Amino acid sequence: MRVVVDLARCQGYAQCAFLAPDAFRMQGEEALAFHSSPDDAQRDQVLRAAAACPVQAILVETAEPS
Amino acid sequence: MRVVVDLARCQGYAQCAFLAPDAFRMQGEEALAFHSSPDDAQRDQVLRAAAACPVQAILVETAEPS
Amino acid sequence: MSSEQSLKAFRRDGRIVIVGASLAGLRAAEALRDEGFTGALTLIGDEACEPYDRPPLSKQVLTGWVPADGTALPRRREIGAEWLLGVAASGLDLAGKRVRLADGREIPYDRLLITTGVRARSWPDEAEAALDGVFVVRTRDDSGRLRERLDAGPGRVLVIGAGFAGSEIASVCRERGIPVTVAEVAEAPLVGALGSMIGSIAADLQRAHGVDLRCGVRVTRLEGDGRVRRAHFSDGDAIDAEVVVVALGGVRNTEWLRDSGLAADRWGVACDSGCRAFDINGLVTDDVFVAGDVARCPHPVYEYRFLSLEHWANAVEQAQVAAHNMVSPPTDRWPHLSMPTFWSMQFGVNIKSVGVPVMADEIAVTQGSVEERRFVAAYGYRGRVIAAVSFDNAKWLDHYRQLIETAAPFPPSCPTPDRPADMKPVPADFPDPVVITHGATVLVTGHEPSERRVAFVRPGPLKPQEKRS
Amino acid sequence: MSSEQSLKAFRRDGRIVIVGASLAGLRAAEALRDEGFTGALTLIGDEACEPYDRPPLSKQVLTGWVPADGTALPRRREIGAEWLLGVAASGLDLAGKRVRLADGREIPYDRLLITTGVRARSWPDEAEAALDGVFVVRTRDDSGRLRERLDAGPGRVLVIGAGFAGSEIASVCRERGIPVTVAEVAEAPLVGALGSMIGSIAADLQRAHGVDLRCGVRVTRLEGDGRVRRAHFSDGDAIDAEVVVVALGGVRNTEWLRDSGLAADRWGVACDSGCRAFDINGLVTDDVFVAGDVARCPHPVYEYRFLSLEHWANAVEQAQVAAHNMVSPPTDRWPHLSMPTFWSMQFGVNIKSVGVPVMADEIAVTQGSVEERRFVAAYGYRGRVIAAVSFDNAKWLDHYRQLIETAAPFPPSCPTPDRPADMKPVPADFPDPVVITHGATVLVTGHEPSERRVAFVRPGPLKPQEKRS
Repeated sequence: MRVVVDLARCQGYAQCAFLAPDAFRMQGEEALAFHSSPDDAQRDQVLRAAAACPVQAILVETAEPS
Repeated sequence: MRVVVDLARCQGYAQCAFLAPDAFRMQGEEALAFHSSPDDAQRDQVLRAAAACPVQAILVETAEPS
Repeated sequence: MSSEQSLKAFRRDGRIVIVGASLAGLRAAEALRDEGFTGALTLIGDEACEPYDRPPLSKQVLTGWVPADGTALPRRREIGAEWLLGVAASGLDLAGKRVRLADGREIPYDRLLITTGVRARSWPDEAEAALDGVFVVRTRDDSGRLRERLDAGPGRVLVIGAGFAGSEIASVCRERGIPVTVAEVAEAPLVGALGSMIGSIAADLQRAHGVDLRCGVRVTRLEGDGRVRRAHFSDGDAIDAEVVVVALGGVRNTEWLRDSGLAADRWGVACDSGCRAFDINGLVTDDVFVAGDVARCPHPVYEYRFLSLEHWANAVEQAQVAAHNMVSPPTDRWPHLSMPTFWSMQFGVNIKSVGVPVMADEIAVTQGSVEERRFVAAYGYRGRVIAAVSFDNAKWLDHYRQLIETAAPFPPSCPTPDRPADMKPVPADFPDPVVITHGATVLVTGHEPSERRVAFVRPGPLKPQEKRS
Repeated sequence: MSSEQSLKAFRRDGRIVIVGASLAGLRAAEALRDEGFTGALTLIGDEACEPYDRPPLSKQVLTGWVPADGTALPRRREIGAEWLLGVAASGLDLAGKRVRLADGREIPYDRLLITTGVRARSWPDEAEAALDGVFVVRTRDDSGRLRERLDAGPGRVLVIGAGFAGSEIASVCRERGIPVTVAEVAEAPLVGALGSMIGSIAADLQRAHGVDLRCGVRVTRLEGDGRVRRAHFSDGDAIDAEVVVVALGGVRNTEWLRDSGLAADRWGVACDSGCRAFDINGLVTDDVFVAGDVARCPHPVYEYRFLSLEHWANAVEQAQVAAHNMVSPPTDRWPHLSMPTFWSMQFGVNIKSVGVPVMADEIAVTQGSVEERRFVAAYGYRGRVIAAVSFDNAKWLDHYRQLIETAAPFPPSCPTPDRPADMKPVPADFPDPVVITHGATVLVTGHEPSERRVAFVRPGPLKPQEKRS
């Protein structure tokens, strides 16, 4: 699966890092690092993290494009 | 009659000042001063001056516009 | 209807309105007819008289040679236009394609050309500005009234501002034997347009002709009893003067466009090089064109910066380009690329420039002799020639125009044997352009790309003499 | 056909070609389909792989967390496009409406979008650049190869250039325990983007994390025997290094447009705020659009100056605006007005900026504490807030964005109780932008307005490190 975060929009609320810690990590005080291609096993966690982002900065694609 | 000179184009050749001295005067070394509404009696002189200008910088209108 | 057919119909039966009936407006109207436009043509002007030439107003008219009402512009051809004179445009409805007039009328158009130019900046204290004997010089009525006062032989004239207009008026006073004081807030005359080095030459020139030149001072107060009598300076000094000429530069006539949605502000109306106006959001419009002093146009030679030029030749040429593009298909648009050219006659010297000196970082005398006041100086910007100015040496400017247009290295070599002793470049040293970037201009509203738009911030009034000379 | 009908037909059956298959190109393609465009859509990209995200290449990929081939961009929707990948565009025929490819094919279009972005500036000495162990980081292949070398635990890495990319790569090295030297020709890291004050804070940050930071020096020579071994500096010093990362900024991919007649040069492709490209004469075109890193777009908040932005969020938003305008009537054009926003993670600190710092004349710390490296600084330009930067304090940037968009006075007051001890503004002090205005660009040909046109001057090559870091 594929993930990208609009870090211009990200405010460092860290909801994603709590909900899907294998795909989203805080670095230092407020910087977010994300995995661009997390394992499909994390699908539900990642989708939950994307839905929970207060500024909707996370875009996820679960299916490969045609 | 009406006269205007494009002084951006004028190079100070002074032909007009020789041919129609009542309508065109040199000021200092190379600056041209012109009369915007010379007397109709000078018509021929002014037209000759306009025709003689090497850079065609003189525009003359002899008839009043409608 | 295809776009080809609709252009054809527009050229035959369309309505073109030109707001601004001076040099650029008239020349555009003539060019539209040259181009074959046979539709309805309307010219709107706030002055009651037909278009006239302005440069003589600060020269030949004041010397008394040419009457103030004798500078009407010759016509290049019949234009068959409807003239709405003596009434100002007061607003523009871009969506409804109508110009609103001050008398309430609304004039519909298919395509619009804006040529409203500039007016004189008036003295900021209204009561002092209203004193009898205080003048600006922009219209033929201004010039005619001032000339009458000069005819009467005043004891002293005070000129406030030593830009080109102020310097020319001071020159006329000296030519007529009238004592004149010139007050300039900058360090020298012409310094805002031509930089420090030329400014100091211009200062010497004025003093050599008997001008009481006072630089680095502001006029703090005009004193009078109905008529102006006395002027006070920021250095504590004061002088008696019967006539005061306020020559503080021009103000672009864009107020009537304030709420129109065009990119129109105190620096003019922005347009692309095809003279199509930008709207306030930076989008190029299709049916609104601009030309002359009021236009701000990007110039490829100057890094596509938007240039506002108050130059006679620029108005003529931009009008021609705008007119062509108004009635031509998109594939046949012309760019307005003329090299800025300016001239001034003062104190017997012909000063002429080509290019954009104010962008320069360096200047070097490249021909002739400064002492003899017969020379050419070139302006450089990051190692390239970008402008030149001549004192009684105008015939060489075309050479420098070519250097500019071919991005020649600065300093250029001297093309003649009259090589000056010292050609070393010095800093161009232009004063801080206070007015040009003064205050807030726009603010952005909306969040999504579909709704984000720009609105103007209404700036506060200018402070006295806070301007470029 | 009326223009309405022809737009409808274009939306249904037209051909749109997008040159540049990275972030901006992909997002534009998706937006075109969102807008209802059902015609033929072609994406041309010089890399063989589908669009991927670049910011992780200098961060998560180098740390080893994310594989280099694992940053493909998620799709927002199906786009039903023809992909021409692994082949570069080599030319553009504006009149014939065709894109030429390097393999000789010609791709016709009705409307074109240019999103060719930037590439890494390579080390100027070709033989040295070819040494094994010398890297740039722009593509996923670059990043993957560098990561392998870092995995091997080199004795020392030399990073040339301390802009954002160079600083981030140095940060990764320290995070991985690898000794790293950073050489920067300017006085401090980030100084070209954020000015002297922030630069000196960034320098402290690097040194506190064990970086051997050398400022004010150039790398004069890379020495090696097939593999790079040693680097020599302009101050006479030299170091051993097994890996050299050249981080000298980006070069806009406009060479393929050189003879196309568009206003495309080393600073990008100029466009109006509706993303319509300017031609070389300054005329806005109707069928060619630009978005992303390669676009230069006038921003009303910044005096309609043309801004080139290499920002992720700018690419996304500009792509959306361009796509909308490509398939919408002239009366429904959107302006691209987004406020520039940039971020960088380095040495554990989240650096984020809003606005255009490089235009500033002053800077003042307005919130927090520089010593604790948790603060906001505002940038001023002639008395107005025009930008802000935060170190670990990003949540306040939206507040500063509003200050910028409403042209608030500078220095702004502190919105929180954590007011810094000293808020006094200091000069912004950006280094001279050497490259930005380097050399000749255009020359003018022709005399009459009908024939006057602009042509590009082919500039000489850049000298080593003559660039903004």
